[in-house]
Amino acid sequence: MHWWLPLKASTFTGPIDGLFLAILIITGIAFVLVEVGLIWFVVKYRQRPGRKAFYTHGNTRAEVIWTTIPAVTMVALGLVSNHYWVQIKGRNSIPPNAYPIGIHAKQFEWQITYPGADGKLGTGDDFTVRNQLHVPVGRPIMVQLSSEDVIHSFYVPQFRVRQDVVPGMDIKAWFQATVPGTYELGCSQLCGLGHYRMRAQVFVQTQDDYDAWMKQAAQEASQ
Amino acid sequence: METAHKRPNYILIWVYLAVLTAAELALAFELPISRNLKLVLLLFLAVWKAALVGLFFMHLKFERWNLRIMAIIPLPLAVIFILAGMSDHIW
Amino acid sequence: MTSVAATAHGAQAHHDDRSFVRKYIFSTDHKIIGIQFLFVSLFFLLVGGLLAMQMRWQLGFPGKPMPGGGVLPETMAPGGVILPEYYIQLVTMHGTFMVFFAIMPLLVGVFANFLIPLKIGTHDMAFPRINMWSFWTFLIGGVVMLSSLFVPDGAARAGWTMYAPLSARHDYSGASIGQELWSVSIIFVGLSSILGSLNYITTIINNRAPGMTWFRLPLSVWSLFITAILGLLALPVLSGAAIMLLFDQIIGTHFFDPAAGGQALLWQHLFWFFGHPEVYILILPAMGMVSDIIANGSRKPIFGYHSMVFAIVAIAFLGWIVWGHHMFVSGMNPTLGSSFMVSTLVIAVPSAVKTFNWMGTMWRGNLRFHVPMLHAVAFVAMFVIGGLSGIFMAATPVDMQIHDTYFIVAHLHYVLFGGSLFALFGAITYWYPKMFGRLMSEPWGKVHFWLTFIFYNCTFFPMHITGMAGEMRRLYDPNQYTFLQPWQPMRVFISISAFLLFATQLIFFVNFWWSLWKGQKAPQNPWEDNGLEWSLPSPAPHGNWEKVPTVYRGPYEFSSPQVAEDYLPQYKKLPTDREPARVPLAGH
Amino acid sequence: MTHAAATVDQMQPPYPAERGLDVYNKKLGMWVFLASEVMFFAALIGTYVILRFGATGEWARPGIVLNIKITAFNTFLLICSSVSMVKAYAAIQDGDPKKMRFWLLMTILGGATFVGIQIYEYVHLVEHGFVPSGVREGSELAALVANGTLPAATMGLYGSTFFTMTGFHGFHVTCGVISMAYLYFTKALPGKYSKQDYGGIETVGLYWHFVDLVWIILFTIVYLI
Repeated sequence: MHWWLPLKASTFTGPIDGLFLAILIITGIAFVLVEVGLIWFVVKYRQRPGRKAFYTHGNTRAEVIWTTIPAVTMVALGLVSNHYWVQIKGRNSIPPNAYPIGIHAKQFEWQITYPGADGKLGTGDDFTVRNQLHVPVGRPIMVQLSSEDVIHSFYVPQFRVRQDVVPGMDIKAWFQATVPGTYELGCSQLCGLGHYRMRAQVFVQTQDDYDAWMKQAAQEASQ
Repeated sequence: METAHKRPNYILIWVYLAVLTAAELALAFELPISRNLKLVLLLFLAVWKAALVGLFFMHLKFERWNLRIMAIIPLPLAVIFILAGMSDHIW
Repeated sequence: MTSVAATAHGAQAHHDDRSFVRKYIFSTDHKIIGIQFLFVSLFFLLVGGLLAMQMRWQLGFPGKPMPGGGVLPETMAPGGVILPEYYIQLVTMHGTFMVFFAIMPLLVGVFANFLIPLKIGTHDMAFPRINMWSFWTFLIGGVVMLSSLFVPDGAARAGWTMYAPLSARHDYSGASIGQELWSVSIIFVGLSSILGSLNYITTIINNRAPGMTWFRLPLSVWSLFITAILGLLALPVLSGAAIMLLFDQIIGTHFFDPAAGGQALLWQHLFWFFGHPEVYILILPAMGMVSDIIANGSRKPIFGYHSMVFAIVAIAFLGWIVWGHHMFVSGMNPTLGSSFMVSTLVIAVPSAVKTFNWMGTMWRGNLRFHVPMLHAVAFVAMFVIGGLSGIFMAATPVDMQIHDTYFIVAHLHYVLFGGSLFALFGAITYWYPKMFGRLMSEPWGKVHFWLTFIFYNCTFFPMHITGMAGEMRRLYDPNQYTFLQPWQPMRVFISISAFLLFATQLIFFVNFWWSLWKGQKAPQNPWEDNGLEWSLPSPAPHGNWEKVPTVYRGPYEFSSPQVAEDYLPQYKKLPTDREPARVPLAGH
Repeated sequence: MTHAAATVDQMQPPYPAERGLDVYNKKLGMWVFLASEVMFFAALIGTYVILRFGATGEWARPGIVLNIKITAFNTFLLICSSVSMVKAYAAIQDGDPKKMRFWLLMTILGGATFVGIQIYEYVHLVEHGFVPSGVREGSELAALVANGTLPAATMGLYGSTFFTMTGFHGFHVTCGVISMAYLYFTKALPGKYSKQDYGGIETVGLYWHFVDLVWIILFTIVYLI
C-alpha cells in the first residue's frame, strides 16, 4: 500500500506530482489558517454574560488584502499549470519521434494494435492483442485512441496519464514510461455494467525485451 | 397604464420585415456569391429582422435600461456556449 | 385593490376559511408550498441515502449478501448480493436524487419559497398559482424518477451526468424504460425550476416592503435571488438537452450517437453548461443562509456586507464560464482547457472572500452556539476543505491524475454534504419555529450535529487518500485492480462510517417529526434576530402581515450601540429613523 | 394594480419599496420567462450549429428537402400576425376594445394557420421520406441520397435537428394561440380590457413577438443556409 500518489513511472510524474505538492502546500496554509482561526474564535469569543460584540461592518483594507492574495496566487498557479499542461496535452505536445500504438476501446475490453516491425500503424504488419499493453521504456509513446461504442477512459495511475476515449473522435495522447515493470490500465469513465472489469495489463519493457516480445507476438497473431 | 413614448409606425416595420425576408430569399437562392459571404449576409439580415421585432414590437427601444439588460443577459451566454462547442472542431 | 385588501388582513384577525384542500394541498400560500417542498425533498433525501448505503455495502463487503437485500428482485440482487447492473443504477440514482430531488429543492424549493416573501416583506409570491405549479411539476418529476426504480429492466444506469452515447442508446446501457423515465423526469424538474425562478426574481425585484432597498436585503435573499437567475438560465439548457436525449432514446434522432454522425462531447457541453451553474445553485443559497445564521450567532453585523454581495454576483457570473473544467481530459480542445482552468482558479477568489468575511464576522463577536450556529460554523470549516480540494482538480495537469477518482467524490461531498447539507440542517432548525410554531429539540440537535460531524469526516476524508492512489469512481468492485486491493480495509472503514452517518440522520428525522407535535412552543423571535419574518407570530399566518412592515435599516444590526439589547430588528423604528420615501409605481 | 386582483390569494404591498423595474409583475415575469426561453432555444440552436459545424461531411444544400416557398409564406404570415398583435396592443392603449378584439382575432387566426401549414409541411416531408432519424429507406429522398444529390452522412443529423427545432417552435406557437384564444374568450369578449388595464394583452404580445423572433432566426439558419 502506497500512502501517496502511486509509484512514479513516467516522465509526467515530475511536473504533476510537483504541482500537486505545491497546491497542497498553498491550500494547506489556507486550510490551517482558516481552521485554526475558526477554533480560536470559537473558543475566545464564545458567549460570556455582560459582554457585547464589537460593532463593526467591516474593514476595507483587510478585505482588499484577502481578495488580492488569493487572486494573485490563483493567477500564478494558473500560469504554472498551463506551462505543464501545454507540454503534456497541448496541441503540439506529442514528440515527433513518438512510437505509435493504436488502442481501440469497446465494451469491455482494450484492443491494442502494435505497429509491427516497420514502426508504423496502418501497414500490413500491424497486429492486435487483447488487454495487453506492452511499451518500451524511455521512449515517447503515442497512443491513438478510438472507441467502438461509448466513452471509455485510458488511465494508468503510475504514468499519471488519463485521456477519455470518445467514439467518433480520433484522439492522440502520449507518455514516456521510465520504470520497467507491470502496471494496470483501467477504464475510468463509466461505460456500462462491465466498467469495473475493463482493465488491461501494462508491461513496460526494455527495448530489447520489447522487440523480442513483439516478434513472438506478431508470429502468434499471424497464425 | 400610459405610454410616455411616441408610438412607432408598426406598418412601416412590417414593410421592412417583409422586404428583408424577400431579400433573404433572393440572397439565398438567386445571387451567385460565395457560400461564406452568403452565410454572413444572411445572418446579418436575420439579426436585423430579429432586432426590429425586439426593439419595436416588443418595445424594448422604449423600456428602461434595466429591463433591456434583463433581455440581453442570456445572449452572451448563448454565444459563449456555441463558440466553445464549435472550438472542439478547429482543434 | 379592494378584493385583495379584503382577504389580506384575513390572516391574523379573522379565521382562514379556505377548505383543507386549498389550504394544504393545492395551496398557493408560499409558506405551505415551501413546507410541501420540505417534506417531499426530505423523503427523497432519505431515498438517496438508502441508495448510498447499498453502494457502500457493495464497496465495503463485495459479494456478501446485503442485510435485508433479500427483498430485492433477482435482477438486482439475487440472494441479497448486488449485481453490477444494479450497482450502476445505485450510483446513478443516488446522484440524481441527491442533486435534483434533495439538495436543490431543499435549498431553493423550500427556502426560496419560505424565506423570500417573509424576508422582503410581502404577502406572497408575485405569481402564487405559478408557484403552486412549480411544486406540482417537481412532484411529478420526482414520482416519475422514483417509479423508474421499479420498472422491469431497472433505473437509468449511465451516472447522474448521463454521458452519451451510453445513455442515448439502449443497447449500450442495457436499460430502456428507466433511461427514458430519467429524461422525462428531468424535463419536469427543469420546468419546475424555471417556474420557481421566475417567481422569485419577479418577487424580489418588485415586491419588497417600503424601505427594503437592495442593500438592505439579507444575504440569504441576495443569494436566493442570484441562484434564481442561475436556475432560470441554466435549467432550460438541461431541459433542452434532456429532450434531445429523450428523442435519441425514443424517436431515433442522432444528436449524441457518433455511430450516426452525432457528437458525444456535445452532451457533455450541454450538460455541464447547465451543470456548473447548477453547482452554484447547490451552494449559494447555503452560503446566504449561513451568513444570516453566523451574524445572528456572533451577535455582530456581517463583516463586509457589500463584498459578500459582490462575491455572490462574481461567483454567479464566473460560474457560466467554467463548465469546461469537468471536461479537461474528455478530448475537448486543450486550448479551451487552459482558459477554463484560469476561470476556474479565479472563481476561488470570491469563495475565499466569503470565507474570510465569515471569519471576520465571528472575530470579536459574542458567539452563541445554538444548533443552527454549530451547523453554520461546521459549514465554513467543511466548505473550506471542499473549496480547497477543488483547486487540485482546477489545475489541469493534476486533474489528469485525480479526475474521475474518489478524490472528486470526496471533493463534491465536502461541498454538497459538508457545505450544503450542514447549512440545511442549520437552516431547517433555525426557521423551523417560523414554519411550525415549535422549536426542535436542542439537546438532540446537538447530538445529531456532533455525530454527523464526526462520521461525515470519517466517511469522506479517506476518499481523498484512495482517490490519490488512483481508485476510480463508479467501480462495482475495485478489487479487480491489484493496485487497489490493499485499500480494501479503508473501504470497509468508509462503509462503516457511512452506515453510522446514515443512522445518525435518523436522529434528525425523529427530532423533526417529534417536534412537530411535542416540540416546545416557539416565541415570536426565538433567536433574537433582525429579519422581518420575526415580526410575525410563530408559525407565520396566511398572508403574512395585515400591513407589511416598514424597513428602517440593514438586516445585521447586532450589538448596535443605539440600543441596549444586542439586536435591532429591521422593522423597529427608533426616534431617529425617518420614514422611507414612498415611490408611486409608474404606469399603474 | 387593478389586474393584480385576479386571484384572492394574490396580495401586493400597498406601494413598492423602491422603484423595482418600474414594470408590473406580469410583464416583468414574462420578460424573465423569455430570458429562460432564450436559453432553451440557445440549447437547441446551439446543438444544431455545433453538430453542423463539426459534421464530417457536407450538409444538404437548402431547397432540396424543404419546401422553401410554402415556408416563406409561413414566415410572412407570422410577421403579419406579429403586426396584428401589436395593432391590438395599440388599439387597447387608445381605449378601443372593438378594434383590439379584431386585431387579436386576426393574430389568433394567423397563428393557427401557421401551425396548420407547419403540420401540412411535416406530413409532406414524412411522405417524401424525411423523418427525425434521417431518410426513410425506399422513399423519394432515399433515391436522392443514392444518386448523390443529398449527402448520406449528415441526413440523420439534418432530420434530428430540423424536427426538434421547428417542432419546438411549433409547440410554442400552439401554446401562444391557445393562450391568446383563452384571453380572447375570457377577457377580451367580456370587455375586461380597457385603456387602464391591458396587462394581459401586452404580456401575451411579448410572448408572441418572441416566438416570431425565434422563427426569424430559425427560418434563416434552417431553411436558407
